Amino acid sequence: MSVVSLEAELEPGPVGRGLIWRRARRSRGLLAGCTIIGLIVLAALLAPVISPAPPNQQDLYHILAGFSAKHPLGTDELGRDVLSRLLYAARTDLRVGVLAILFPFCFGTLIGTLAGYYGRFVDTLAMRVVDVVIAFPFYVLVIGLVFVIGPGIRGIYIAFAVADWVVYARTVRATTLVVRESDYVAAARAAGIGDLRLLARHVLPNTIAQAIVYAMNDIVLVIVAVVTLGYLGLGVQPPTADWGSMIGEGQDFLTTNWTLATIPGLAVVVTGLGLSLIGDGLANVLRP
Amino acid sequence: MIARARRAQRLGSRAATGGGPALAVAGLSVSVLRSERRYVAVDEISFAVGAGSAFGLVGESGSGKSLTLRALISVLPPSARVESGEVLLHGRAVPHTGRAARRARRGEMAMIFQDSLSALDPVVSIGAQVAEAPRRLMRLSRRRAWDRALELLRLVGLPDPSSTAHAYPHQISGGMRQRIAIAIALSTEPSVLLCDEPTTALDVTVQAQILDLLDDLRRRLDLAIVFVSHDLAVIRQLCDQTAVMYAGRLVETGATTAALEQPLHPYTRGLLDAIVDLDDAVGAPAPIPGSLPDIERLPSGCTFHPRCFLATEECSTIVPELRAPTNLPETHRSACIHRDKMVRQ
Amino acid sequence: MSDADLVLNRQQLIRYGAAGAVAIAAGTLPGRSLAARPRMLAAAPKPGGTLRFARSIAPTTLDPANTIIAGDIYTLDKIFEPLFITSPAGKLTPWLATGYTVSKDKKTYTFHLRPGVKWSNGQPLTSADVVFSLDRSRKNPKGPLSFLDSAITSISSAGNSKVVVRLSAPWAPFISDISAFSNAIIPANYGGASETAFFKNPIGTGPFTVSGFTPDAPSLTLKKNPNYWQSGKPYLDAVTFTFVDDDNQRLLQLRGGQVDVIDLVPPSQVGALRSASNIHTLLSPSWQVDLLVLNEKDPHFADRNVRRAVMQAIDTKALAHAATFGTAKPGGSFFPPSLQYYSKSTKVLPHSLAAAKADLAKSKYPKGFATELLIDGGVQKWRTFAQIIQSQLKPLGINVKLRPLDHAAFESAFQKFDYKMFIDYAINDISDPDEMASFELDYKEGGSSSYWSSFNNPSVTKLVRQAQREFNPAKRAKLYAQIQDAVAQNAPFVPLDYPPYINAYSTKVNGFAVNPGGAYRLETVWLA
Amino acid sequence: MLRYAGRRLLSAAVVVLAVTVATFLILHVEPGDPARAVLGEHATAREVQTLRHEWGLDASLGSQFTRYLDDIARGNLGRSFLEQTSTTSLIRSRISVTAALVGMATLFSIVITVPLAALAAARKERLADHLVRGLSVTGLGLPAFWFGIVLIELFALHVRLFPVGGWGTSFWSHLEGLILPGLTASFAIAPILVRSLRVGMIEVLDADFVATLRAKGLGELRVLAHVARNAVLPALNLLGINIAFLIGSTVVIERVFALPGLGSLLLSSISERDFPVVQALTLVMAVAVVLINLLTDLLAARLDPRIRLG
Repeated sequence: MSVVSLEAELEPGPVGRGLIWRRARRSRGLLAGCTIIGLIVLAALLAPVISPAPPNQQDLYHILAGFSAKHPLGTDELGRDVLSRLLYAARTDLRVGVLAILFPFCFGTLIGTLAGYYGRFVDTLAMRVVDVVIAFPFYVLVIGLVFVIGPGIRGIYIAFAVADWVVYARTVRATTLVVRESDYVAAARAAGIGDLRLLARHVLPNTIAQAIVYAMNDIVLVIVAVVTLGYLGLGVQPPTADWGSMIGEGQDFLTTNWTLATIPGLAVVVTGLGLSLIGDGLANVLRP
Repeated sequence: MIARARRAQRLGSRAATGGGPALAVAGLSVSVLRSERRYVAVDEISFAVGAGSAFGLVGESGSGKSLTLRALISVLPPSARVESGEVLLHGRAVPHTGRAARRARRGEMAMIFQDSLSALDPVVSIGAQVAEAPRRLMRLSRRRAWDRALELLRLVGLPDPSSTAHAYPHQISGGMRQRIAIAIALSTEPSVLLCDEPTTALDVTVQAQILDLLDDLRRRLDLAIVFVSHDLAVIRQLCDQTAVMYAGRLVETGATTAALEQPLHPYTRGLLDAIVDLDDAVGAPAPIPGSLPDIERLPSGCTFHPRCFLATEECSTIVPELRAPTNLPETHRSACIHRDKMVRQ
Repeated sequence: MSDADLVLNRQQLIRYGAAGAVAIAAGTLPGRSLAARPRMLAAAPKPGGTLRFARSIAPTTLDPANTIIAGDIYTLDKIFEPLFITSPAGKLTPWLATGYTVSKDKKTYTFHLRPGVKWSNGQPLTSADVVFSLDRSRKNPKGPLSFLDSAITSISSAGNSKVVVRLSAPWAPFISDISAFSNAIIPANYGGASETAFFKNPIGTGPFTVSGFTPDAPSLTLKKNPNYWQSGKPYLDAVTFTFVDDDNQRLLQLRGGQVDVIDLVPPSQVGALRSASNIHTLLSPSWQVDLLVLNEKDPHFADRNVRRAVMQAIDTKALAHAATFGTAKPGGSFFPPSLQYYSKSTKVLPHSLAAAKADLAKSKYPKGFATELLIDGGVQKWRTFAQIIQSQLKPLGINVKLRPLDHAAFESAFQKFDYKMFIDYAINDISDPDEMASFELDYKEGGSSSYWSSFNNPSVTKLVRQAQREFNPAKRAKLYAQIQDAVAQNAPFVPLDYPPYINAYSTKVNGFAVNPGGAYRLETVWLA
Repeated sequence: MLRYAGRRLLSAAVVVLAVTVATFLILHVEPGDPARAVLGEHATAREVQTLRHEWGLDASLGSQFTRYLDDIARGNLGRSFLEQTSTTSLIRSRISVTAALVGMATLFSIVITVPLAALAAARKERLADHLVRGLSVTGLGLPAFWFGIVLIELFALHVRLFPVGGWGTSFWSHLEGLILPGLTASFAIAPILVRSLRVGMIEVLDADFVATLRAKGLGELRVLAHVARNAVLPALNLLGINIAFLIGSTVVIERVFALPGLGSLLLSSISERDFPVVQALTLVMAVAVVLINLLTDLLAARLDPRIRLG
């Protein structure tokens, strides 16, 4: 008869659906994260209403102006209103950020789980492919992509699809290796549960936590990566506003008008904060 | 024996700080946080254990006995908290939480757990884990701490200490792991050893060896042992004093022989009847009806009354006190208003 | 802006503190050049010391005849010297040659070598060295500027101190061509060493020497040439170049006192630098013009009216003010103002949206069209220019999509005419304007199909070739004025602005000046 | 252990070869002509063609690649188009800079990650946890050049503690010049490691042996040390991957601090299509990345005996 110690509120093994929902509602972190991201999405949707001026309207005789009533956050190097561009940029960045990591997240986690669970041949093959992708110089790949599919946002999705899944694969593989050894997976396998069901019901819920936490960071990495990719022709094309390019354009003025790069930077940080709260909240909820 | 000699020298220093039993618990209550609300899981527990003697704490799973032990050695999980009561070592009260609590218990109290695999650090060698306390807490040099560890491993009966010391927990058997857990506990030279069902996960033969080891250590090192279990046979073999716990409260306390031969509480009687008595071929085991109540919805009055064959009207209103039946010595008490009826049977 | 004001500034700085001075500086200083600013107290130069110079591009070779990269040119021109050089004011100045005589048919030149000039190893400079160097440069199949010497048929020495050069036909830009860095003089047969060994430890007539040159090294030290022909110079004992390609980092190293001089100061920092009391900012006019080139192979830009509409829609005054922070003059003629025969009265099409719409109405695309602007994505300045042009053409209904590419992909795109519009800069390497005129307008002979615009106007081409043979300065000026008018009216490309060279140096540096070609002679520099 | 390392080195060779082939193909397919880049705009088609022939670029792709392979076999990594020198000498002078930078960045990121992750895990959901989260997200959101310039302004200009930039000449000036760049680079990696180590440590904190440790009377720091060792596995993997990314992305750091490393050479040689240098650099970086991954796996097995080296 096993001693039911009071801390283990749950029976070991998979987490029931009802329980996830109850824990999700109670986790303060998750709630805070959702409110932050919710506010940002709201600001993005209301951009046309809130922003003082059209985001691309230039005023070449009032460039780099300080904070004022007309321009609450000042103007950039082309005299465009920084606040308006900040709000419109939220639309592009959240969309690009989330879409760019979807494929890497799913594909990487799948490969990582399979490699970690089945081991031997599958594992070696997968990990060597991962090594090739990691070792490949990202810039050469990006320039090649621009040539093949031309500039624009499509390039970002493909660049990240090709290069970013490796992180998920390696992280998930590491945790799968450990979970595979645990007692309840052995017990479930002994009870005759098929590999597929076992992977989905028992292995994945335990390994997904690390992947989710990384995914939330990854979205921020995508938004910031738009800067370097933009120089090489990939990603958001001017004049569309996006935080990454605003930070990049602000680089030259960091010592004179430091707010130009810092404000979009802080916008990325706040988004990152919201996402990381959600990431950790989800990880806690899903943990058995 | 090296251990005895050192103990004598240490004993001298402790004796000076005041007499009284090695471990005394007065009115200990512990609450647990469950979905934003607190429930009392351990309610006003009091008992004492003298040096060299073994005290049994018996009860079904979920009765709060394991939580009690964790409260005594202040390793409660974040969701649990000591509400009231005192823990005294040699008559001196020790704080419940924080750095002071740990310092006060160092060299006084140690604990071993049920699942020996998960109780040991999987990535550190056994020798290192045993030598850690002597090295870190008693400032012994690396060499002398390692020797102390080998000595302890020999003390707990390991055939080849030096090779075991270099192995890792997942590489050795359950029984051997439990001996190592005991060695680790002894490495802090405690005077009180708390055991949270250390033998339950072991098969019978190994179980007996561990119990003999504990009994031998108790006498040789003058240890006060608190042994938590749901297995009355183990308690009878090891402990001279016993307390029975039900839903967070002590329902019967006394000498083991008295409590287990002439139980003064219906719950203890029920526990005894539930055991398959090998030599009594005729009597079939009669399990206690119903199941342990959840601490969130405890019955009123005497919490055992819904399952009690002696239950009467008042049982659901009066909260029984833990005391001896009329004109009997207070050495054997029961928390049941019909305790006198139990005497007659 | 007289010098007195600058001194006043420093006193005001002390009295009002930095903030006060910035307000004053921003308000009073016009956006024009601070060049040629006479020092108030003309103290005597103090010899000695090492100049620490942070430059943006590292040298890859010191061979004058085999490079066109800025990092190489501005290093080797301290070691090797041509017969003539261009002074900071943009004038041709006799250097290793004291002068020349030319035959009546303008086809034979005799150069007189400066007496007493020695190589850094003490050997005397002879006519044989000059013959060897010029022949090596003009016959080099891979030489980026060997086309400048295409008019030369033969070079021979006449005694030790005279060199005779025969041309295939009269060639007005000849002396300017000779002053190009690619025609710098090196010892005959590399002074007996192998070519690679020579350029590792070069022997030159210049003010400095270098030993053990390794390409792409993080830093390079030039030592004083003891045998330099100008006695008493160079004042400096040595110059240490460090190569820092990040603009901010160069500036921070100057402000941190880690270096004395830096090049390529970003225009955005010029305003802030004015308030730094111990740093002086020098804007020097250059032979560079930034161009928006229109591809006449594209049906839209084959139409002259469309090109004129585009030229008039772009407000170069606003563009220069915003994108270069007022450091560059707005575009007008396709010749930069600092170039010889620049005509102030060029009939430039003034910026006017109405006139632009009128011309567009006369074109085949009155309602506008969609097009694409190719730029080198890695350069911040071009990204800003592109977005300004994009928004200034919108009112005409011309919707411009930007196509930024990395440097090499960008170059190969426009050189294959795979573009509709693209932005790049044109630069003259010598004082004579023929290089720019023929390269950008002579469709067949210029070598780049009129700077890849495919602009082919026979009358303009005739003018360009005529100017190459015209020796009378007044007549040559009139010819180039006509050429500039024709370009302004036909708008094969839109001159956007004329960016100056911007250097910054600590106030203890004196005698530092930059010629319109971007070269800075360091023998005149001394440390206070 | 040795047999496993041997087998991994063999598969590493395959990986490096695959990377070389991939880079070779993409480079030669991409637009941009190295001969034109060297000769400048005025060069005529004939001149460009003579140079391409001299570099062998006019041969078929297949023959170019076979020639390249046997060059590598003989240890000759080719000569740079742009600079009249061998690629090996270019790389040799710069590899120590990048290696030192990557080493310093890894050191800083570990020194920053472990205490912060431990603090966040021990004080789960309390103020310290959220502060650490805010700090690490700031590290992610703001780019390297932002931190670089702020650090320079603070520690090199106002307080002249470190040089503004540059690599310096003596060993000490190298070290001095690496502090700020190393710190800046670690701001990019540390946030990801902190998050992963924190989640790992929270899971381990629930394990029973933590109670044993506390019962032993060990201080909170010692307990967290044990917990960190158990939770380090996923974070170690991330560190392995991120060091690989760091090698590729030292470009920004080297640019901001004017360090003559491989990163800036890679970017300039790509933009000038200096094929031999790009290929040589890719080869060197691929070998480094594969070795680091092998090292991470061996370290993981060393740290966690339960992992059988498959």
